[in-house]
Amino acid sequence: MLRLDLNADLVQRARASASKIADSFSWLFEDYSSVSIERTVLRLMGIDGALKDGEPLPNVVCDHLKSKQALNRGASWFVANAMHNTGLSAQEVAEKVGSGELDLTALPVKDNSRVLAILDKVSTDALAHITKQRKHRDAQFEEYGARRIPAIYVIVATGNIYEDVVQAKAAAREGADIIAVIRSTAQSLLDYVPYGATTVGFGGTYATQENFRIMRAGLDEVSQEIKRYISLTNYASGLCMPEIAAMGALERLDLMLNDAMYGILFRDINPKRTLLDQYFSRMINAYAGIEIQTGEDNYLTTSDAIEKAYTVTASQLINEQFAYKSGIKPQKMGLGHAHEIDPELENSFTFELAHALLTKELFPDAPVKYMPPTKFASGNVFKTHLMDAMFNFIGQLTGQGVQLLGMMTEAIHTPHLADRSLAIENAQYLFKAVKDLNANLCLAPGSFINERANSVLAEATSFLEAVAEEGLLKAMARGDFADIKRPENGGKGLEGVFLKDSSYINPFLIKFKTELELQ
Amino acid sequence: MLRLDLNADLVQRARASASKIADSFSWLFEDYSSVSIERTVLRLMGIDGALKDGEPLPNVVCDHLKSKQALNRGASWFVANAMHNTGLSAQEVAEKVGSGELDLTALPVKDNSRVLAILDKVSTDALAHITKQRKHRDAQFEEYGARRIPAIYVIVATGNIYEDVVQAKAAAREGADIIAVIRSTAQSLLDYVPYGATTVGFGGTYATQENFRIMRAGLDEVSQEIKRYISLTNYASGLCMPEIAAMGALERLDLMLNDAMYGILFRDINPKRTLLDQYFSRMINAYAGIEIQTGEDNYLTTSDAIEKAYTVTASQLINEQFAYKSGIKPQKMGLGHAHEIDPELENSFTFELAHALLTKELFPDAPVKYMPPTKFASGNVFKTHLMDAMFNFIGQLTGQGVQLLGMMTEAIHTPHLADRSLAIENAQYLFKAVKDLNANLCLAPGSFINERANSVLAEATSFLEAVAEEGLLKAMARGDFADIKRPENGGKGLEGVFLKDSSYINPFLIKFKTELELQ
Amino acid sequence: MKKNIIRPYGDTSNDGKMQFSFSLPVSADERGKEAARQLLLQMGVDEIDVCSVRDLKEGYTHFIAYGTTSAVVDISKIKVKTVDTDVMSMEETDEYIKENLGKIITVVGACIESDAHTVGIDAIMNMKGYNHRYGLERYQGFNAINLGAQVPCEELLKKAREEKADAILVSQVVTQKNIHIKNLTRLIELAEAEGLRDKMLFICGGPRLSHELAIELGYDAGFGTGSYATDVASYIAITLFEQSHK
Amino acid sequence: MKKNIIRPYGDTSNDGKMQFSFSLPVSADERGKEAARQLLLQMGVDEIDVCSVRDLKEGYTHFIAYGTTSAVVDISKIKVKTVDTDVMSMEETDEYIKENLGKIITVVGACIESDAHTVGIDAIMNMKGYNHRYGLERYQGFNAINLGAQVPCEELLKKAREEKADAILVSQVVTQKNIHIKNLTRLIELAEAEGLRDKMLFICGGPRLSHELAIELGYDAGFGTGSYATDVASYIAITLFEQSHK
Ligand code: B12
Ligand code: B12
Ligand SMILES: Cc1ncc(COP(=O)(O)O)c(C=O)c1O
Ligand SMILES: Cc1ncc(COP(=O)(O)O)c(C=O)c1O
Repeated sequence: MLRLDLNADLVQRARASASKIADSFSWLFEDYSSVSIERTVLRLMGIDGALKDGEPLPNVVCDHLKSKQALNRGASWFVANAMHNTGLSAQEVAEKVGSGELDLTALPVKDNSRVLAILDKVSTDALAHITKQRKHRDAQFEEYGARRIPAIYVIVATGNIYEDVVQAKAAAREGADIIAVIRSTAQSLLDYVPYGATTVGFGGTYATQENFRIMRAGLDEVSQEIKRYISLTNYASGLCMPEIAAMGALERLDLMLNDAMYGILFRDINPKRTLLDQYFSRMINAYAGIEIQTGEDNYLTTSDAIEKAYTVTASQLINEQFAYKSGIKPQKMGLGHAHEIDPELENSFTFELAHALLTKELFPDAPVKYMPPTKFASGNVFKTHLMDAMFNFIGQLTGQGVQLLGMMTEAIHTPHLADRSLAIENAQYLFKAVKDLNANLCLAPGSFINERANSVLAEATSFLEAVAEEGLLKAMARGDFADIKRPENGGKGLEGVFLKDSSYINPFLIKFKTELELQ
Repeated sequence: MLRLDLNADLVQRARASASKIADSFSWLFEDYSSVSIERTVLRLMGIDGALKDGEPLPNVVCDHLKSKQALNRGASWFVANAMHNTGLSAQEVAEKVGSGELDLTALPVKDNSRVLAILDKVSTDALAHITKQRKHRDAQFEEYGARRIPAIYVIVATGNIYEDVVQAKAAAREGADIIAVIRSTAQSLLDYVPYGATTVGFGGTYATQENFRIMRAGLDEVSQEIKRYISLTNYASGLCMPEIAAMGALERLDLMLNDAMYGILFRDINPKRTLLDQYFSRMINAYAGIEIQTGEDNYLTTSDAIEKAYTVTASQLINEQFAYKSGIKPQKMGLGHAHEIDPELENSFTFELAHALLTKELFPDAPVKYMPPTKFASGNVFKTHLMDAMFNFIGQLTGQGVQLLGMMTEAIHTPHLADRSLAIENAQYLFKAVKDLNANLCLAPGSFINERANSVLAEATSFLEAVAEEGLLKAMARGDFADIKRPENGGKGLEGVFLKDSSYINPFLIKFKTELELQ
Repeated sequence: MKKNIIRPYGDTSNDGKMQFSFSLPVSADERGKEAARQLLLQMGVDEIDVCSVRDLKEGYTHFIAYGTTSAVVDISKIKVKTVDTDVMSMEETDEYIKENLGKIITVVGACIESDAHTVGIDAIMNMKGYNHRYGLERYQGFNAINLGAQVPCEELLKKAREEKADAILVSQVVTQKNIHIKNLTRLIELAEAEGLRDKMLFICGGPRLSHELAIELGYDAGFGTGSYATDVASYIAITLFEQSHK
Repeated sequence: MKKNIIRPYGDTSNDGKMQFSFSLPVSADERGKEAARQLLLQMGVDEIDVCSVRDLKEGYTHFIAYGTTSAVVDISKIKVKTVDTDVMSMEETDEYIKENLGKIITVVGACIESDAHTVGIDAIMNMKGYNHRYGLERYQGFNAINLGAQVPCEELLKKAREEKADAILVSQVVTQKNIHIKNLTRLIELAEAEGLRDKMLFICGGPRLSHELAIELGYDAGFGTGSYATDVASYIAITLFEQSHK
């Protein structure tokens, strides 16, 4: 067995600092909410659909309350109060707000305990549905067997949900375990979730609840036929992070890209908005039994994989601590790592093996999300195919949880049908070839691999200690992460963050805390 | 370091049996010669060229003597006697025989000591030329540096020597260390070596002395430009085995495919003819400093690589012992091994690693010739490219001597220019990626790899013991090798083997024995 | 587009996407790249992305490209000649021969001329067979004579005549410079000259052969990659029976 | 063949050998294979060897093929538009600007519209540069303003106007459904409408862009894969100087 001899003191110190970093946000998590969180609550209450001009009803209701300076009490209370006043469903209430027939703040408070009872009923129903979805997933794995390790994860990204389904089904039949529907460019910066089935996206397909449903149905069909449960994933990320998490929970997605800091660093979303949204979205994921996947790979698409290896480790530890805060168990923490090493580097395989082992051993229970070569992928598809093979080799050798298959056309276009098929063939060949190789090997005493892993760990530890000392927000403002400066009050979406009233209520937040046993 | 724990007793027993097998042929080696050996002697004496109908002069002279029942004295004596009688050069003598003007057996024996002196002079001159070529090679390696390990070996096989040169030069510039000009189909069954530059071969280009010269000149040119000595190789194999060895020695080829048993098993050439020819051809190679390469890979193109792994080991040991008999040093024994494992097999990489380590450790000083996947190569070039990558991985990891690069179009056509370039790119990437990986690793105690290697060794040992007991010729007749039955007196070319007279002389054989310090 | 008119598929129906790889005697620069583009344009390819330009040295450059082809195929018009006889198991074939032909079928096989790739013909003929399917030697209904590698056409025909063969099986694996076409044509021409052509079935096989090509070359049937003794035995038995009833 | 007429090269001059890979909505059998062959035939390909047939499921099949193209290219007729200004080092460019222009050149750059791939434009503009070549920010002769990712065309033009920019640098990396063409066209049209087009150089770049395409879209220059700040800086400096002397 390949086993590192990691410096236990460093491990403990690094984790303690990461924990301190996460702990320092209780003021934000306790006292604030955001428009996206409120829209999420509305969605969970059953509000869906959009106005003729495409504006989704959750946004309509939320904006309505905001314009009346009433959001600080929480959107759910107003809707429930309206339900109580009118006897309508949440959806009907929202529609009336949309048509301008109803002013939620103009309704009397007849009986607050009835309103709370409505909230209790509505949220219980929603959570029951989510629980049903979770149990269905569990039952499917029970019936067809657990996911392989590493699981085969491929993307579809045609821009058209119907083409996506064809490609996804074909991939599933060829051996894919997880299908990711890549989002259209720039969706993460939309402060709403588009409505309905969509056929026009660029570089990906819009994440909409209807698209989730269509793809889930397609995959359920194949799952049954091939007797393997095919997981579905999307991005709970960007300005609508928690809304998409909720949509995923409702439509039985099984994993979610969901990073604590990605939006801040790579999408210039306001730090407070992002951290707050991730806190709530992760509770949804935790409750729904959805495996989160974090975005550490992104550091390496812009920075050097050797020089900045420690940023991956540091981010993994931070993501881990934030995930704990939202009730996510290690078994559902798909922490990110990426094979972005320069193929021209001598001993690239050896370096990468050190990094992959480090991730695996720091997070032995986590289904690590292992990302393929992208940065050094070139138009030479034959070479890229080889780089993907090395990636697959290491994924199997070190037992990463989820292998996001690289495509030989990575540098050219979003995957064609045959590209994906060849990628699956690549993975299946490598996985089989080195299946039990690990059991045959051990690290030589004083190996470079062990040294390298420990030195990355040491760098990550000092980095985390410095960040913990200074505070995450300050560190980000200074450009400590990915060389990108993100001031506390800069970026998109800060206007959507607000201080909660003492009367604020979010029935889901309360129930999640109880059910997930968060203090 | 990956190191097997091989059963030393088995190693010793296996080698002893192989040695016994080789030893049992002294009757053949001492008492017999063959038409091909005689033609070789004639070539070394300087006879070249062909009649108008294409019949090479060495054949003409040899057949002439044979038809006069005079060959048993050795062709060289008659030519030298004619030179003495006529004052002509060996070449002129041969031409006169060709034109029918001269009957070598009709000339008087004027002064045998003068004849012997001529033989001495002619052979000394030839050997001086060969020595010059050897020294030139050594000097080139001295100047430009030793060959990389594994060396990058690629084939050219256009059928046209001029196209071959273009492809060879391009390959050299891209990183190839060794160029093999593949022979046209069926040349091995020709009992003569065609003459001159050739442009029409199928699946390869004819091995002719002129073609050797053309290619050597092309490669010398590139060597100088890129400051890396590019080696050239061909096949001293088939019915003209020793002749081609001589041509290679004269034209400064650097390696030679030269197997003790390949011709018997895979070309149905008579066993005695083959073993005798290899004995003399290997002396030429030894004297010329040419690295021989053996053909164990061929077993695995027809038999299963797991089941028949032991046949490779057994043949390597036999080839080793025969090579010693001809004065070849371990450093010049490119024993063969092949990556012909079914890619559908679980743990194919692990199996192959065991086999590769076994070869490497049994023959630590030999520049093992490691052959790529061919049998399981399919028209799916992307998949084949991956299989070649695994092969390159193991080649570097286990430090094989010469990596015969696989081509992604192996199952389709002889390599196109781009195929070869992509193969070199594949090797270079892998070699670099896992450059020092071996130093990082060790085998886990009780590993499957160690077990597997020892079990192959054990099978090889029992097999060799049985063959040694029974005798190689009987074992071959019974089909013990490659499941092919080859009776002692069957196959092609037996009529070319003859018992030597007491007056027989072969000045080269004598000098080789002395110079190579063979008893 | 009509349903029967199809084009390649990348990620949108009939988007015509294809990948190309080829070398040209041009320099590895913008001019060379443009030459590559021109070549594809002439082949009816559009939206060309020459995504890799690799200097192969000695004046050649390798290109990898993606593009959109304007070519379409009408699948309703595709006709392929395939061996259409039923495929029976070894036992069924033996039974069939016993019942319908009442004799042992003699076949003579070889790799002809310069070709020494016997694995293919062995897969069909030898006892052991291939991929867990036994070869003709194991069949009770067949007398299978395998002459092996590099058999001159003359020798194969001689043997077939001597043995009064019902079928000749030829394998051709090496195809460089169309040597297989030359060899296969030579055999048929010799057979015709010797008056043997209509006395027995002529069957060829090899990885680059198809039934279509075999017919074109004047053979009765051709078998490509992935053929088994079961295919060949069934074909021979059924065809011999049908011929005897015409 | 004439020397200037070339064809692809496999292993014999002008043998026309090419490799193809594509998928078709057909079954993975002889019929499907024939459809693949027909497609290639229509593209002028001959001696077709469909060497791999892979079932992609859902009614699609992947083919790999080799064949001989009949297409030829006359290399004497190839014209490519390339950026032909000399390439100077950073120091030389700074010197050139000082001497010939006597002012600091202002450039405003961005990834426009939905595109967030800043690595390319950063490679050209940021201090750090790319592959050991510094970016424009490091040049003394340049005032380089990099607006980063997902910048609406309007915003980029506004900034350029405000800063009295000498050149606009646009990056486009995502090309799916030709979104880059749409975005680049939109920028030029807006610039024309606003009367900005002739006030500054319009330069675009990205892995799927060439100078040729840039010109076609109405830009002054385009830079593809492997461009460096040195190329762009030299081009801008020299072109501005030349324009000021027309
Ligand atoms: C094994 C092998 C060899 C072995 C052959 C051993 C033997 N006893 O057969 C050895 C090492 C000797 C060899 C040598 C050479 N080989 Co070779 N060899 C191969 C290899 C790796 C596999 C072929 C094989 O065994 N396939 C498995 C069998 C089962 O498949 P198959 O032949 O297609 O047969 C099936 C069907 O086609 C069909 N079938 C075939 N024949 C028949 C006949 C009938 C009647 C029927 C019904 C069906 C049928 O049924 C079979 C079962 O499904 C191929 C590469 C590859 N991966 O394909 C190269 C390959 C065929 N060889 C090649 C060459 C060039 C050579 C040499 C000429 C090289 C040289 N110059 O030294 C030599 C000389 C051989 C000669 N004189 O012919 C080339 C041919 C290129 C071309 N297209 O022209 C190939 C493609 C490799 C390459 N890319 O260069 N080779
Ligand atoms: C890194 C990367 C990312 C990073 C970007 C980080 C960042 N800050 O830029 C992240 C992870 C965020 C990302 C996200 C996405 N990406 Co992205 N990404 C890549 C990747 C791996 C490398 C691109 C790169 O950095 N190249 C290195 C630079 C230096 O090269 P370059 O851009 O070509 O620039 C050079 C020249 O072109 C030129 N140049 C470029 N711009 C300019 C401008 C001027 C003025 C000049 C003079 C020169 C110039 O000079 C540069 C230096 O030589 C490519 C795949 C690949 N290997 O190419 C995919 C790729 C570009 N991404 C792709 C996609 C689809 C996306 C997403 C849309 C996926 C999704 N739906 O989530 C998202 C969304 C991004 C968005 N909104 O635009 C696709 C695009 C497909 C297509 N052809 O349409 C690619 C090809 C991957 C794929 N096969 O699917 N990506
Ligand atoms: C954590 C995370 N979220 C989201 C995305 C998707 O990008 P976008 O923000 O453009 O939707 C990624 C892509 O890599 C990611 O890693
Ligand atoms: C030892 C040896 N000799 C010769 C050859 C070449 O084959 P042929 O005998 O057809 O020339 C090979 C090919 O693999 C070989 O391994």
